[in-house]
Amino acid sequence: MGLRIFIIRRILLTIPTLLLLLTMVFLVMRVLPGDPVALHFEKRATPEQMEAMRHILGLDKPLWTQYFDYIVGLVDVNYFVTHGYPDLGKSMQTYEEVGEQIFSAFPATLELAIYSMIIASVIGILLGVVSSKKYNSVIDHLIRGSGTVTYAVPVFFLGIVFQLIFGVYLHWLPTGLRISPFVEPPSGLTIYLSPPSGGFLYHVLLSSIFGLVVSAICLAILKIKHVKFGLKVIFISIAVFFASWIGYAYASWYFMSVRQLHISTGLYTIDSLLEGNLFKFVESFKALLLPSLTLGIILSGIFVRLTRTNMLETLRLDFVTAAKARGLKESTVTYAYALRNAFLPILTMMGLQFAMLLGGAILTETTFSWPGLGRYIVQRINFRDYTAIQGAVVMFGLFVTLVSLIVDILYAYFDPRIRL
Amino acid sequence: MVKLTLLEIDSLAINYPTSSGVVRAVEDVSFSLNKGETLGLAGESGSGKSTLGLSIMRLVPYPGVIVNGHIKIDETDILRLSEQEMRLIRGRKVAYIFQDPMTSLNPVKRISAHFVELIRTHEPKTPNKEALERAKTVLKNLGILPERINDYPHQFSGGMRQRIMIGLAIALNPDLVIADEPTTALDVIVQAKILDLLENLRKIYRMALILISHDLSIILERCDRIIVMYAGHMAEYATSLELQKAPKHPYTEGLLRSIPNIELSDQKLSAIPGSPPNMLDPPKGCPFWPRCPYAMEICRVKEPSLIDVGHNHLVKCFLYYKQGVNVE
Amino acid sequence: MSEVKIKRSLMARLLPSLTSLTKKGPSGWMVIIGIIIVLALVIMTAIGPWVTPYNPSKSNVGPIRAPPSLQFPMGTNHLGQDMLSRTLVGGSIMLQVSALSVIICFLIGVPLGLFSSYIGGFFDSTLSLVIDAIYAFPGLVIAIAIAAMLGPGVINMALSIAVVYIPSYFRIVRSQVLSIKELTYTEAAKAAGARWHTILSRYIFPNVIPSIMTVVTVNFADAALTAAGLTFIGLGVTYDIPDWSWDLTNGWKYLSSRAWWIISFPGLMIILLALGFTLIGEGLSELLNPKLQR
Amino acid sequence: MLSEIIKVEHLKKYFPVQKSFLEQLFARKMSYVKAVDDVTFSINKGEIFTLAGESGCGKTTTGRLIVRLLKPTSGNIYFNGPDITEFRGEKLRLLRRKMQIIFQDPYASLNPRMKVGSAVGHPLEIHGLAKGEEKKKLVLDALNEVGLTPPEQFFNLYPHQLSGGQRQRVALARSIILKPEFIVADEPVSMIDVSLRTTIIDLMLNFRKELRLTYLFITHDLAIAKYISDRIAIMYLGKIIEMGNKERLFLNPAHPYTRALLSAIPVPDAERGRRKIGLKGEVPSAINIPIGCRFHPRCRNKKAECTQKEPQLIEIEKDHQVACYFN
Repeated sequence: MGLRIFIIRRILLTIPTLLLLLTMVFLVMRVLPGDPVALHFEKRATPEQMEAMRHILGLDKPLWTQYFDYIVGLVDVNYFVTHGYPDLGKSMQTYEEVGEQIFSAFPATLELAIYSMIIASVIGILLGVVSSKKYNSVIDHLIRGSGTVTYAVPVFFLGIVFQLIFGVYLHWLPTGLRISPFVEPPSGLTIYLSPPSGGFLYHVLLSSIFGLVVSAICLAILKIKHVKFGLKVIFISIAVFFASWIGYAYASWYFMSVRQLHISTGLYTIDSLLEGNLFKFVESFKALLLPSLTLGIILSGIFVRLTRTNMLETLRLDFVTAAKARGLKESTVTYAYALRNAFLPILTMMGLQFAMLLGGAILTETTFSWPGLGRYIVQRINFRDYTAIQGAVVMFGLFVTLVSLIVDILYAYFDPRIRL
Repeated sequence: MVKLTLLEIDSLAINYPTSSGVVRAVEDVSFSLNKGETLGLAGESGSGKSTLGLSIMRLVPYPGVIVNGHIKIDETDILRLSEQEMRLIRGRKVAYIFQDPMTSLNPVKRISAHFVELIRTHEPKTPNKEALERAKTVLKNLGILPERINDYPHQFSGGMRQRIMIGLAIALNPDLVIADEPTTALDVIVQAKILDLLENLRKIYRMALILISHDLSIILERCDRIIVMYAGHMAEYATSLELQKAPKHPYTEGLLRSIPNIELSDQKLSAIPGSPPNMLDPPKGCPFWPRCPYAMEICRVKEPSLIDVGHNHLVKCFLYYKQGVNVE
Repeated sequence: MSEVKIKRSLMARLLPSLTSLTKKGPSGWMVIIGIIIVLALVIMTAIGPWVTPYNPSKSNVGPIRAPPSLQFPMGTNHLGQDMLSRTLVGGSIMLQVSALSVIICFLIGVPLGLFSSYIGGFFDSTLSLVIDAIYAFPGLVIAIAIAAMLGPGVINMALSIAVVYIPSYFRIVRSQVLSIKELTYTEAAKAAGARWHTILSRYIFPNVIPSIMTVVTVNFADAALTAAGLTFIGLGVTYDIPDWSWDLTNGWKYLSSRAWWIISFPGLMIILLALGFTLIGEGLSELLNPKLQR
Repeated sequence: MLSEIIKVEHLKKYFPVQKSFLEQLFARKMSYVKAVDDVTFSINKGEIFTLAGESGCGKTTTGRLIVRLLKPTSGNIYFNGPDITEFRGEKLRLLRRKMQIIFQDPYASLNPRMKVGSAVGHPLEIHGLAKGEEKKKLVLDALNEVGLTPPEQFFNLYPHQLSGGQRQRVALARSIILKPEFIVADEPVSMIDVSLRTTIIDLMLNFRKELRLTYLFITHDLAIAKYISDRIAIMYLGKIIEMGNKERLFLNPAHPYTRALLSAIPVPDAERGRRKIGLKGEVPSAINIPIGCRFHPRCRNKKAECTQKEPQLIEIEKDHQVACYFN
């Protein structure tokens, strides 16, 4: 009950946060000294050419209008639905849609981020727990020391070393790209729907039956949750009926015209599994291994320290001693009591570290020629392509905001105290 | 009536090695406790009373180590038990109640989980449902609505949480309950309620109780026997009546004279001069001599040992040595 | 004259506190080792130009990409420059950039945090919101965006890094001030009639310094790493002056030639520099963590 | 009366329930913690007046309001005649020389980065009263008076080198160095070891005589209150429910809450088992104070009017007032 209200409130809170974020990006890119167009051409263009460029990009409009266009472009749902990506303007270099380029680069970054996060948290939390349990022993000092060293290693240096060892010398693993250029990228799951039978009436009938079923399920759920039967419930069930009816009708019409359903995540390891192609899975996994290990190991240092400190603090709390005094098993005390509580601040920090991970991802992607958002931004910097840079920065911002939203909801889920 | 010894502690010593030196938190403590008896451990902060209490559970906090002595529960020396065997004593034979009820329950677990976990750890064959029922009965005895068993700790007030802690302590009907300042964090009215509850339950379940407190009034009111601790040492050990009527150790004497009594008017209080010793650098000889009005030459040089002044009244003070003691 | 006095009293204060660190267990040793590493690197960079065997910027002093030998103990790079000479002096830009950015951060973040939290109210809430938003943002992305706008150069690099880390200072100062404000000694000063600036300067600020120190050291490490990262993606100093990250980047470009020495030595130097500061920072934060003290 | 040094009239302090900045934007309405809810009393010159009650009853907040560390929501505070509620700037600073406060926690009330000497001397510096050697002499005198002897030895120590009792003495020295007329002592001994409490209390009693000080003593410990004070007020949920001369109040407690409170206090006596008067339930939250008498949900002998109208303090004998319909 409390959790739901918390989630709704937290989601509402992201709106001002996002607005703030977008404004700040706008301020940095437009208000900071330095004219993007002049910087882009690096004095190699005539004033007329530059003026024309400004006109194409809308930079000749007043600042307020630019700001308005920029925000509207981002929240334009219609544009998003028809194009499949938001309106982030046109690239100064290629005159292509920045949104499209970014959306095609993003899954690569997401995949890298997810895998390295998993590696970092598994290594970090495991070693952190061990270290705190063996406080002030040789093991503790070793773990702590290696964690500190990891923190001091530039991520691209580790990447280069990995490339040198596993790629150049040993030839075990690929040192770049998401999948070998000779292999077709995995396509994901494709479901071929049987050609539609029956006529118009058939569809109407089918969709209304579907609507009835859904609203019946909805009523049953309300009944289980002890909601009193009244006008509100009737209204809800009617709304549900119409919604599912229209939805089903639309879907069946859509599938009739498409006749195949395509499910693809953009994450090669998952798509290849969906496709059922183990070879592609192995290939993409091998390509992913070095970059995600690089990033994961670098980040694990922070996780070790975080886990260790929080565990040490928690292990001293009364309820841990109290649990021991009740004769609970050592493992129960460590994991269900200490780690479960120490995990909450770790979770918060994980959210913040995610931002750091994305920073590291830029360097890792550059090192491994990983075609993600990070490499995109670096390439565009070389062309001084400011619309693209701005778009990529916004995308990073959205991603971070989403992650922090998820983290906060998870936090509330794990900590009963916050749901007050 | 046959008195059965439940707990026997013999020349116990506990050290905390720190980076700035060794703190001798508990030194040369010996006493025994019979079944069903109540014993009070009185002392100021840093007197080692909590360390002593925790050592009976073998839970002396890091970096403390028991360097000497025996702790016997029902004739078994618990210092020789394996961690696994010791675990089965904690909570089942000896239970512990902590000072701060706000922090001694796991904030992310429901009350029911605390109970079920405890019961099923010690009686693994108990089905979940039965454990839950037993927990509800315990709550009812504590004056808490059994429906609230599915609440989280933060939904209870301090007094209620301390009741729950007591419930967890008595749930398996242990032989000994150690209550470490169980009411210090609570207001007086709640304090009285909690202490009454503890006393009643103790009588019903026939448990022995060790009550640790800095407040001598509480201990005098509630305990049969008292140990007064000073700087890790047992200064005095006596029945509460005798301790109040005829305190032997100068520290006990001073302590009793510095406690205000609400029942008396025009009471004259006097303080013990000086302050408790720095445990990293305690005075040589008797730790109390710098504050003692009767300090003699010998007190600065030699540490007195516990002597019996009759009726199992023990005191660690040179004033009660029969003949002169040789100064080495 | 007074300067000498100040110096003397500083030394008198620092030396005993350094020796007392050795008694504080591993955390104290971490701080000491960190200080030694950092000092050694700073001294090496400072006296480097006088002790290099070759001119670090001169090409073709030896064969191209020669492996380590007696003549070139760290080998040569693709331009035939001596790696040992370059390594000896290559820290100057990173040190400059990180020191500069730390100074900027300190000068902006600390006063901002002090005043904002002491004043409180709407100003504080709004500012914290903005700062938190920057803090939650990927630091390198901000640094890249700003560095891309400002163009290359030591000062620009320092500025773009500073923007990333000002929030850390602000946040730590703010949280410290808020907790110190709760302690009654500031109230006692207020009750004694002290003016707000007296309270800030004599009661609050001196107690914030220790936590700022940990941020400063961690910030040094982060700034050095960020500077290296910026150079790596081409936003650093663009002309060829001896610089560890520049050399590392070049080594990477010729990775397939298996010239491990071109990347290893500059890379290890960067690690050493960041490690020195991290050790100090981590040691200090453990020593100062009130939850771990008993 | 001229001999009144402090007079407090209808003092109220409501704290808004803290919410984060963004939460405030979505909050439906503000709720308040009514920490002090209409308190009226006066303290005579030279007397020790005690505010006693359980935690959260508003006694500390009242003390802080009087020394103007907090701003009252409404009500008036008079000090030596004039209304000081609205004092600010220089006027307030001058007032602060006359009234001081001692805090509960001796570990938090001294700046860890200030040596004992400068901590005690700082008030003199703030008000520009003494400098250099003169200041040092005054500080040494003050340290001497609080029993930190030899004072020269303590002058250059940092607080962390002192014990709790010694720190509280330093705080005491700091509070008397300006020669104030009135001191609020907020639980000054509750965090000090039992064997040292009496020393601090005795020092306070000495200063009353020597410096003709007046104290507002705040405590949860009625046994200490009985030992030290002349008059006592018992607070419950932000309001005084019983007030009067010490002897009368302890001999003849009239409010059911006072009776329960008194019976609950442990007595250093092993012989007699005392009967404790239990109270049902717990103190309600100060956000939602019960209507009528705020004690009625826990009272054994409440009647209809208790749940409707709040009883006011009425005199039941000379210098003894109770807010209860049963007297």
